[in-house]
Amino acid sequence: MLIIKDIHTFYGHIEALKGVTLEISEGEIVTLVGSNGAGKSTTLMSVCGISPPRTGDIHFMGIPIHNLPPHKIASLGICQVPEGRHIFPHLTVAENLDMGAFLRNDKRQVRRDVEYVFELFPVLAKRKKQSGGTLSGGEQQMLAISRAIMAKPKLLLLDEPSLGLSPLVVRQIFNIIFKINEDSRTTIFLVEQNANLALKIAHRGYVMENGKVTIADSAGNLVRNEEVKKAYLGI
Amino acid sequence: EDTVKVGVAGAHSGDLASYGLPSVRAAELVVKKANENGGILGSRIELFIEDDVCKPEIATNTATKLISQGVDAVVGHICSGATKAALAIYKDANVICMSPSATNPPLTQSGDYPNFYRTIASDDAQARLQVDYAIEVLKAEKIAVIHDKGDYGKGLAEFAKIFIGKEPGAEVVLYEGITPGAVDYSAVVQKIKHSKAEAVIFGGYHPEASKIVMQMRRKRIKAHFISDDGVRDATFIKVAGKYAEGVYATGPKDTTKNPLAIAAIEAHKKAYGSEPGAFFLNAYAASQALLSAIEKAGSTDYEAVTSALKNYYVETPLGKIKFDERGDAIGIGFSMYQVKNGNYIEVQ
Amino acid sequence: MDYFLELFLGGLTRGSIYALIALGYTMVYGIIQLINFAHGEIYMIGAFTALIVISVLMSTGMNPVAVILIAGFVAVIYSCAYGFTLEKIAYKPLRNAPRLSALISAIGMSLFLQNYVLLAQTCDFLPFPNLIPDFECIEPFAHIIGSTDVVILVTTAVVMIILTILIRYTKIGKAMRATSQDRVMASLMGIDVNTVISFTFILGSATAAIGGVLIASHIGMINFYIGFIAGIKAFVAAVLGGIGSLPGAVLGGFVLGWTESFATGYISSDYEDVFAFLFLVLILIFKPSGILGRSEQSKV
Amino acid sequence: MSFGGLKALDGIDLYVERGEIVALIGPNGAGKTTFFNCISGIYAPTEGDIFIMKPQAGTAKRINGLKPNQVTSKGLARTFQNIRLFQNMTVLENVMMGRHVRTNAGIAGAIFRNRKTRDEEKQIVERSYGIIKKIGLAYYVNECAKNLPYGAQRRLEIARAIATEPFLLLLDEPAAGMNPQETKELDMLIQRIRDEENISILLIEHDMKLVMSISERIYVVDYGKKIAEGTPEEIKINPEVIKAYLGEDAY
Amino acid sequence: MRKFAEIRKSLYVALWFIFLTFPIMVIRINPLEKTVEWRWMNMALVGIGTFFLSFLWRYLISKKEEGSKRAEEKQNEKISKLRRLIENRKIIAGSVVAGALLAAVFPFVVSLYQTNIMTTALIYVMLGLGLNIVVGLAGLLDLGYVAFYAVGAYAYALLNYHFGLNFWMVLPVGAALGALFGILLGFPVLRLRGDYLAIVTLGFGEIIRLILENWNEFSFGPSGISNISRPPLFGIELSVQNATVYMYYIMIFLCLVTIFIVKRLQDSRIGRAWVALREDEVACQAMGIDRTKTKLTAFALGATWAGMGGVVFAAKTTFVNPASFTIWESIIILCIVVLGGMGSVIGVITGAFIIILLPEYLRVFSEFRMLMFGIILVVMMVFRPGGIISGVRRTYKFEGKNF
Ligand SMILES: Nc1ncnc2c1ncn2[C@@H]1O[C@H](COP(=O)(O)OP(=O)(O)OP(=O)(O)O)[C@@H](O)[C@H]1O
Ligand SMILES: Nc1ncnc2c1ncn2[C@@H]1O[C@H](COP(=O)(O)OP(=O)(O)OP(=O)(O)O)[C@@H](O)[C@H]1O
Ligand SMILES: [Mg+2]
Ligand SMILES: [Mg+2]
Repeated sequence: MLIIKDIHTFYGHIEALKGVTLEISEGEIVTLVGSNGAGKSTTLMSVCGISPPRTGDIHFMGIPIHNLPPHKIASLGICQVPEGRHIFPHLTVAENLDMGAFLRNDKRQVRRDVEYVFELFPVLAKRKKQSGGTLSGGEQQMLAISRAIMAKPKLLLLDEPSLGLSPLVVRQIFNIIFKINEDSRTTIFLVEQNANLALKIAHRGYVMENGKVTIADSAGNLVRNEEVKKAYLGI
Repeated sequence: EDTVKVGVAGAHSGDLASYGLPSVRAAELVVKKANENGGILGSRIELFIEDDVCKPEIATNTATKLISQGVDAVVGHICSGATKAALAIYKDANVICMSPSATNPPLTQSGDYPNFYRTIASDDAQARLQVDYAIEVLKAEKIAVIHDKGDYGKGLAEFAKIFIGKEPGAEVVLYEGITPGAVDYSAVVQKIKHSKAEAVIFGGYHPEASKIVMQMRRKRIKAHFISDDGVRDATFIKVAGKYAEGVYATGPKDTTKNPLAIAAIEAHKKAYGSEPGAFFLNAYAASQALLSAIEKAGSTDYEAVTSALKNYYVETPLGKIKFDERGDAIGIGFSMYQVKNGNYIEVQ
Repeated sequence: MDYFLELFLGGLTRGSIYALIALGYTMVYGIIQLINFAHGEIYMIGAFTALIVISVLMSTGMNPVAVILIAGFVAVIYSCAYGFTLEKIAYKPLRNAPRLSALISAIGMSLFLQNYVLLAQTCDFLPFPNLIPDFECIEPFAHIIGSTDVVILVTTAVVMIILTILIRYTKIGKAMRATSQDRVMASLMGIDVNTVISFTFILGSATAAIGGVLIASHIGMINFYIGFIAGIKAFVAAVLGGIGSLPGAVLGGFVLGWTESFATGYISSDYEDVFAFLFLVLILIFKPSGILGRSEQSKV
Repeated sequence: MSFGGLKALDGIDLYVERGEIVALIGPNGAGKTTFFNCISGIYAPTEGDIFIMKPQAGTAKRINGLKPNQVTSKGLARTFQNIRLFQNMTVLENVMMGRHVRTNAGIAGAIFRNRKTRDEEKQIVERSYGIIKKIGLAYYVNECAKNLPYGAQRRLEIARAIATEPFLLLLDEPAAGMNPQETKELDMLIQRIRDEENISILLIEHDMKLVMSISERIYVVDYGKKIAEGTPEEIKINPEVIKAYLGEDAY
Repeated sequence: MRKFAEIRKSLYVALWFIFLTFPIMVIRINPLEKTVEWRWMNMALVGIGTFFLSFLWRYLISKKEEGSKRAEEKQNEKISKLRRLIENRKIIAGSVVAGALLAAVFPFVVSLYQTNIMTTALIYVMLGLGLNIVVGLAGLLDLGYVAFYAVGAYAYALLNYHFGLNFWMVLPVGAALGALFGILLGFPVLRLRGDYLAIVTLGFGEIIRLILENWNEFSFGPSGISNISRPPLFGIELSVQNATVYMYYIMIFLCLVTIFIVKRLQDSRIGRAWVALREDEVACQAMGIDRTKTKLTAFALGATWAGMGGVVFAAKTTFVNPASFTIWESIIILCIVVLGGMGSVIGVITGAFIIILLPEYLRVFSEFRMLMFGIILVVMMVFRPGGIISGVRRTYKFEGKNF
């Protein structure tokens, strides 16, 4: 479904991605782990067209997308929960959710999805009219995830979804990710510091170091990999 | 080949360009004509046109630039402030400067600027005429004095206020400055109405005058409107249209019948395809006076030209003029005009 | 009392003039946080275009009502075209540059457009025909309020309502609000940010053109410099009301108009602008983000 | 403290002893960050008092209502949940900013650069570098803050806070965005700060492993109310905390 | 194929501009005479002009984009080269000596006019450096800077008129008054953010001008104050010619002092606080920095230079009236700071020379002068958004001494 082939991405003169190659098939949950500054977020931003790669190809469902502007890529069905949440600060919670469904035209279904999201996160329902910028850190994170769910993407990119969430909610989030993947066969590309949990729900995983993919394997194998254990699982 | 060098300085860009550009055109027309007739003293006349945006500090640059270029005389500047700043520099270099539009009285009356001349009446002369007319002819007792806060308009208004104060039986019921360029003047107009003034003396230029007159008439205020040379301009009548009817304005005597004036305006129309703007005739006269004085003096020597300016009359669109000791033009009679059927007609 | 009413209505008209221009100002500011210094010039170009069309058509002896409609239409089209081009040339390449650079670019554009019209047309004031006939029904009140005033008032209200609805309830409006708050996230949600920004400029320019035509016929004359002063005042109005807020722009315009009107009426027009600015300072001291502006304090 | 109708903080009592590490935990939106904001002067609490007792001075001082900069000069420093570094300044300069409150060269000093100012400048740079080295950022010392990896940015915030010479350090989710390995390092860092600098620490954190291993006492808040307090062992088994925060199958 | 596409693009651009400029460039109306003039020639000019310009524009834009990529790749290299140049004492000393020599003999090798405009430019260098403290360092957008300039100018004009005080006596007074006004005006408004502050300062600038315009008893209204004395040289009155040259040297001296002080401030504890305040106010407060006080210092210091600049201005022009202190003046000074490069002293100097000298030299183009000035502003900003000398702040680097 998504094929990333040898991409190099730069911030000014810093080469953040030094030839990343990876692949995600339809219906999978794939996770990307790596230490701080490895280039995980950059990979996601390259896929979305915010920091397009200078060289290399990205194909989504057979369409080359590495030269497309972000909104075109979004309209193909890719949605991201970015690092830092990026809530629209002056829109209310409800309006933020509405923005998630910007590209959708099925009004009735959208309304049903809002209900669904509020069921998932009752906290948000209580704060429906509060503006996004005043939510607490965790509430914002929940809103960011909900907003992406509202977009009903074919491929969902999650950048550290558990950041700043309480233990209870973290587990809940992973359940939700699992469920979205099961129910609507949404393909999921998950970047996570909490590698323990991420590898639990993922089918496959990649390990990234210094702008390069170093290990690619099934989730089960990665959990057992000594190197991974030591460096990323904190065991 | 040696040429006679004449500088033209004034606002040629920015918001006051419309007062400066006509003087450039006047000078160009005069010089062109003179050059066609073989120049003066056997040499061609060359123009040096420099913009001062009506700002004193830029005017000093303009002036030093003209001096560096070796001009023999200058037509300009347009605004009194810029003129004052520039004059010190001309004085030091013994260059004569003749303004078509700087009306501030001290320019000639203070004696500080012996090299300064002008072809326009100073503020006090105009104000005198306006006040006398309002009180004696129009029999107005309550007079509102309005100005545009500019150095021309406010200078005039100050004098008008003082003169009215000295007249028994007349009073200034309103003395206000308006902001030039504002989108409308309804509040001031209401205030005029409220003050029950019988006449309004306005010091300033035609754009504001026409806005005020239009709003006054639309609000059905019938007070007389008396203004100055900056308003005695064809544009005013065209812009204010039917509302211009009956408006008074002071100006140099009877230029409309002066064949030189008619010819100058025709020449402008021919060359630039439009009616000339403000102070065009004054600038025309100034250019002519300067050239003729140089010719009479037989050289561009400062002393000689000065004495020629003060001793010989010259025919200009404004009439036959020469200059008095202080540099004011003698022979520019002032009279009152009134708009009748879309034209300024001399009254009195 | 009559005097008060007259000043009140006078202030209202003046205020709605400011408001009409401030609407475009505030909209553009809202989306890219840029003080579009050249907005006043767009308004001036709208008025000039209308005058040119009127002059040309009048000379063919067309029906005056048709002339007015065509002139208004053409003015709007051209203002939009200028607004669009302006954004493409002077602002778009500066999207990621420091904000002050874009401001200087805007100032440069403002100078350019002023002088462009000055050179291509004239420096003189040109009479602008009064397009709006005197209505019979308000003739008895003509000493208080004229028909042009009424038309300006009504237009301001209508434009504000249309724009508010557009921004609140339509898809493009939603896109505009999202773009203004977080451009990166907006594009991740599938919004074409460049199109939205262009659209905003076009919309702002259209209101400026409507303003230009109405205001010019109210004042009765135009020249190349009218945009600058009106632009500054409109900017003040927009800030007073809370920049970025449409009702704020209108309210700010009114408040400014009234302040000036009453200050002139009851004190002196010598210090009219002084009072206007003092009032602005006073309001901003108590409401640092304008009357209707949202508070910018972000959560820590 | 309340926002509109919402009561974000509802009568919380809390104390930190000298040299203690105390954790504040609670579900999302419980009011933890708001509590920090009240202490550090960003909001003024509508009710209640905050007292500090400086190590040297014997008496308690009330500090609510003070401006944030005054609070800092009294000896409380904090970090932010959403990192707030001076993005375009170098790591060294960021830490030097922390020294601002403990130095006092004025305009005259800047212009004439007399002996005292020069010494002070030198001392600022040296002290700052010392802190940077201690925190383990020496490698990045001349790097622009925005180019640092996330984890390093978090540490830099701590370094900057320490530079103000606080006796109490407030840390808002210092481990967020760090992987388990980095969290471990942070754990040690915080303990070192406490031991070597003699600074008490109050921290908010959702990473239970860190909280349980590091803190001596824990407060739990929910809906702006304190629901529990005690040692990590007590908190772990507190049924109310498990229900509201940890979840059934925790630890 | 590529070429063809390019040509087509340009063709579209040309057509668009023909459409765009049609009413204003082609038709000239004269409602007074009720005539309409058609100038088809202009249409052809616009078409051809924009056709070629659009090539140039696209070429430059693509160059710029490429440039920004490549430049940064090479930045390190370049910086180190530059640094080596800068750190080479010989070169520094050489250029300083050359510059000083040039500045010293300048009035004797060029005309009076050149000296005069150079003095004007130097005044603006001083103003630019002052505003740079406020805008470039502290990040406060001040559109009313001219108010303090006016304060200084009128202080000298009035003190000279009433009490005959000379230039040297009033110079410090002007500076002090500038600072005082800076504090008075700054105090109520400095808690406003960005553009709100801009509009309020703009308002203050206008208020000061309007007061000068209207309060005749105090300021002599719009007709201004004339015959202000030029600075005396040991009590000797100089001719205009000599006074101009003298003024030039005074300005050189004042500029050097300004540069010295601004540099020192920039690299001080307070300078750092300004920069930090621009970056993040909340974090700054958490660092114990008093927001109001720090901002106020910047504002007052900036105003001090404006006050001094005003005194010099009045002495140079020998005449002041309110027309010199319009909002355009503030805008020009702002342009100097931004165009030159915010926060960079050399940038501001370059900016002042360009902005002040350019229109003077553009006089050749007479009426196209301001048009070109506008274009140049836009083009400069589009292609060098960081300013001509983009402000490379002197960052504190740790040179790894041993401890
Ligand atoms: N805007 C930027 N400008 C310059 N460099 C950047 C920028 N953003 C990221 N980098 C650099 O690019 C590299 C990769 O960063 P990235 O954010 O992709 O890492 P990450 O794997 O997501 O790390 P983290 O776990 O901290 O989120 C880092 O070295 C970082 O310093
Ligand atoms: N300015 C504000 N206006 C309205 N509500 C606010 C504001 N600031 C905070 N809140 C609300 O107050 C509650 C407490 O917020 P706070 O940020 O203190 O939570 P927290 O405990 O830090 O949560 P988290 O762990 O998610 O960061 C939240 O529900 C939040 O929505
Ligand atoms: Mg990341
Ligand atoms: Mg929090």
